[in-house]
Amino acid sequence: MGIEHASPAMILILLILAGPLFYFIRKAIKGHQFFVRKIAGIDAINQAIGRSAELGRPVSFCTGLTNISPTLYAVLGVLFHVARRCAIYRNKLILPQNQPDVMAIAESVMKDAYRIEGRLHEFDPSNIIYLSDEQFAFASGYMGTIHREKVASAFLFGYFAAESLILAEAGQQIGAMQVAASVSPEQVPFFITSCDYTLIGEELFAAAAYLTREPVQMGSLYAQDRVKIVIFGLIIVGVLIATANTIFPEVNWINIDTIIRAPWQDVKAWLVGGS
Amino acid sequence: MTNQTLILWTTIMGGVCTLSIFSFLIKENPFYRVFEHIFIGIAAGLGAIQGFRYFLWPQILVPLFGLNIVQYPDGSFSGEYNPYVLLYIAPLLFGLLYYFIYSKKHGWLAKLVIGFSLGASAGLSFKGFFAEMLPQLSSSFKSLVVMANGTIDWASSLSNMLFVFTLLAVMYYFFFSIKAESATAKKFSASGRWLMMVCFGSFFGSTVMARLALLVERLQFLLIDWASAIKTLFSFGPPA
Amino acid sequence: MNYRKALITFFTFLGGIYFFLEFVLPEKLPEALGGYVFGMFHSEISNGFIAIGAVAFALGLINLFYVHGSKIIFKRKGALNSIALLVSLLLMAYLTLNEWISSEQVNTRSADLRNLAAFSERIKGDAEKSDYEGLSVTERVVFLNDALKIELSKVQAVLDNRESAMPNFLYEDLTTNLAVVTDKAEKINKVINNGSVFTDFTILTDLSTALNILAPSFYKINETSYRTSTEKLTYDFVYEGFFVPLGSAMFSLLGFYIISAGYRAFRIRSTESALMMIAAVIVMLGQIPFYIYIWNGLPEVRLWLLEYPSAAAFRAVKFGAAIAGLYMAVRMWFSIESSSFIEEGKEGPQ
Amino acid sequence: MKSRSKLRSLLNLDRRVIFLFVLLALAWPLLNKYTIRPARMKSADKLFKIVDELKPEKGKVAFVAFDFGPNTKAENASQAQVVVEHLMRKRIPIILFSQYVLADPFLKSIPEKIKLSLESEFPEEKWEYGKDWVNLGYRPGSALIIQSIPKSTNLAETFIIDAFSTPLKELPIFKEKLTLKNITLLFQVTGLVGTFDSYVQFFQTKDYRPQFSHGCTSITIPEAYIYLDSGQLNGLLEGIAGAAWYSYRLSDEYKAREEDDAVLINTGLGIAHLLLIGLIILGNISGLISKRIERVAT
Repeated sequence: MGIEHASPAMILILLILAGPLFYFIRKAIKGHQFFVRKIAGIDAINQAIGRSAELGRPVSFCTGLTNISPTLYAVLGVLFHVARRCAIYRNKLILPQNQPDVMAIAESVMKDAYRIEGRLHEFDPSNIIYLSDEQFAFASGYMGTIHREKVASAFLFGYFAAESLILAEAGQQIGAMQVAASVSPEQVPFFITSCDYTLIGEELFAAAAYLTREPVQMGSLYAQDRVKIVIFGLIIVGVLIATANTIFPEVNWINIDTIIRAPWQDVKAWLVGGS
Repeated sequence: MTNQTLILWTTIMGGVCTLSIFSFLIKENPFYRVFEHIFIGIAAGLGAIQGFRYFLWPQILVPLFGLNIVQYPDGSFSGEYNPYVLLYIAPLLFGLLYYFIYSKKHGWLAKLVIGFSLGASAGLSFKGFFAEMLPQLSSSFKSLVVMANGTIDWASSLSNMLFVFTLLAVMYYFFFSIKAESATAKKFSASGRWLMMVCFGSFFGSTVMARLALLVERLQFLLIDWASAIKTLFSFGPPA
Repeated sequence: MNYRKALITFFTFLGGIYFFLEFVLPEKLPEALGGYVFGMFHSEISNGFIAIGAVAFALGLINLFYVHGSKIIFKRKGALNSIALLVSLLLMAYLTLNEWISSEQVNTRSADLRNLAAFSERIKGDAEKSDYEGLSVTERVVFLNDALKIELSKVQAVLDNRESAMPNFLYEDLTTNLAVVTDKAEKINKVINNGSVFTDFTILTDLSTALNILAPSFYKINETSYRTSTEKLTYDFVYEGFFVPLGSAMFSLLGFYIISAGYRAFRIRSTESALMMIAAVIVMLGQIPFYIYIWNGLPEVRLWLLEYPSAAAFRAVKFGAAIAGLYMAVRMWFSIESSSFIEEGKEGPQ
Repeated sequence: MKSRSKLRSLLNLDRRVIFLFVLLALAWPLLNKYTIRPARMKSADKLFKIVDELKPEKGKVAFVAFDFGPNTKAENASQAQVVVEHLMRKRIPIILFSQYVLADPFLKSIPEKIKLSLESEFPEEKWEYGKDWVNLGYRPGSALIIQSIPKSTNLAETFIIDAFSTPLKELPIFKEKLTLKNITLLFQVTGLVGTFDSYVQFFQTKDYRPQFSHGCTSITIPEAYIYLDSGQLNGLLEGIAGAAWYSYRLSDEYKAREEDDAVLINTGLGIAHLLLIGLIILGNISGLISKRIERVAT
């Protein structure tokens, strides 16, 4: 059935999830170094910016159809890093945009990057190009813009829908080095066929942590892994319960998801009755 | 301009627009560029008004100005003005802070509304997380042994085993902070990557149908509707 | 922490509080805590949140006018295209606004009839109320009678100058419905003219039901004649002649690109690319009519590939993204970023 | 040397040549009206069975959401047409709705088109707006609108007017007080990612959930499967192939039915698929051969 309000177990899970996050962030701030495996796509980000600096051609950073959401926050972390590098190399960075409110946020992030590198006076607001909030008017504007600007490297980060292959092919046709990161898995195959590097699902969220090695982001990344290990275990337990329930039907253990869904009254009854 | 000629010209212009976009397949060219700019212009003009017409006007401004209250011929009113509606002024003014993005000195004010919107989407994502994830989690608890009236149904059992294996292998591949030293760990992670590629290949294959379907529809339009419209245009005969 | 960052962090946290509590708190707080139902004004509050984003719609327009306006003024490369963009923007905005206003007018004409119906119901309702002190029933019915004459004459005007293009049955419906209403109106008029006190309330209810039948058929005629008006036809011409085909043509480019991308990328270079290719080919073969000539089991294999390995891998990626998204939401909500871009950056080395 | 350069040109055909091949592969069947029996789609059969078993009962309606625009018309419009036609043949009242502004023209044109073709097939029967279907039109707010529907105690009050600004209270379908419990079937057609999720997450209450069926573009088929598997979805039309098979089933059931172009489109696509598979094979073979030549040469 639908979930309109949290059951006790869900509130418990939220509290439990918050534990590792704050614990590992504090540990990271205190200077603890975490091991993090290499992700090819992320090293390519700096390579791509360097390449466009050598060729003296612009970089494009597209946030696709991402609306104001946790995904946008992760994408802005990468944009912040890319914008700082472009400010240092004095490289033109264009931002084709799809939504007015997201554009305002992206512009404020880019300005902060130029300000931190002390290059605010070189920030050119006309590099923020609002195309359209209609999916395919946006795609057609993107295609034309990067072909005319002869972009040397293109970033496609965030939430994409069907237009993903159009954006990727446009970059591929002009020989741009492309790094893509899609939180929508069904667009990943098109980025794989048309881009040089593709970050998949949560690798997008990890990108900012990798690039900046900031304690908060590293701590959060490490905490995420811990939670995934718990879910990994939960799946194994759940599968074993389901298997046991099929082989010995009379056992009939309650599975994990029913426990999570148990409403307040059942939990109270269980606590009181100890059944 | 009779209705008939208008439909004729709509079809003709539709064909010209389609050909302008298709011309990009050869090379970025002026013919494409003009229609790209027209497309963005039309979409911006349409979007601005539609956003107003379908949300701001009916849901916020009409109740705010009491336009939904009718005055009857005898001067009495169909309903009273609900003063709580005035609370809508707060989000409207607060939303205007976005426009401070353009001011050098007060740029930070825009960050108030930006933060607020980010916070709102964060608040929403807690329910979204459970509402979407819980059914997925419970349907991942697939029994490794599937019974079909007494005997083990090997086909489904093996499929379930592969399902669980793929799920765990792909999750394992995405662990960032675990060194996969042992041989089995490396193979397990590699198999996660391979199975993910099978998934992406299936996605790609299942999408070819959708993309070609669109192209078929556009070609149907060009080869049948547009072609006959051009014929009538030049032959000045009645539309076919 | 300067006051600005504190304010930004506070507003960010404020943004999330309502939806978080709406989810965490049960439907109805237990009696001990006052039994308050938290989500009572849920749709109004949700509208408030949507309004914040909706107000930002002009940001896009400002950027378009700024970028393309400067190209035109300084006669930079592409100025001609920028003119084309701004002209089509203004033209489409005018046409869409015009279309909206004229369709609103069509609504108000039939709404006036419905308001009269509501008024006659109101007269009857108030009369039955004990605590009602307003105008007497007869005085209000006089007002009703005058208003009725004006509205019915408008309907009659439409009937008098029929448009040839209009289907006839619409006029017949309107005439019959109008006759029913006029008959009720005459009864009321007779009572008013010979100055007696108005008592028979059943006429009011009959009048209201008759008016509520007349309104939709009056709307149908206005709406159909509006559909052939110049505003609507020009709007449709630009919408159906430019906007829709440009969108469909853009989308159909994918038909070309997916085949060129498949041809370029599906080369056996590594196990991964080979696996991806094989899966793609099997799924493609499984959903086209020609599979019968290759192997009857292909759709089954396609289904199995989609249902088991693909669904599982897709779900694993979603699990990871969901947890990462949840953690990002928590960090976003509490603004936990050490050198976050949200705070006021210090001026770097000049 | 000459043979290797010829092969290298085969290895990477210029993309414009490939575009030309695609054009020819699709244009030829269109011009010659050549059709083939579509592939069987089990999930489409599931949906066909659900709709076929629906009985017209008092106060029971189907809620149909067109969340698609002109861009995914080829697949979604065909899906919307076949299911709305089947519902209309079974006399199940339909409430049409959309979260996508560009769906408006389809909300208006599709039921009218089906009404005309059904009335020409059954001259003595009538299908009327307000009785057989109601069009609520486009409403903004995506997830926020969807999650307010289950909470509504009377849909006529939540939506107030239809797409033609007629108050819902006056329409025969809304004579009864309708809530989520009166909706026996939800059928949502979309090419947009995200609109489907808001239905999955919010279109239910704690104790009632209508049968949920979905028409998706081929791109979201695999994602729809995880919802089919978890029981959140009871029936599914998989892209144009699903629509073509459903249309084939309808023609099989109702012999006098007017042929729609779902099956014709489906055939053209089959040929284009074979082109891609051929190109992939060609690309790989020429790749292997040129590698062998290089090994021989060095």
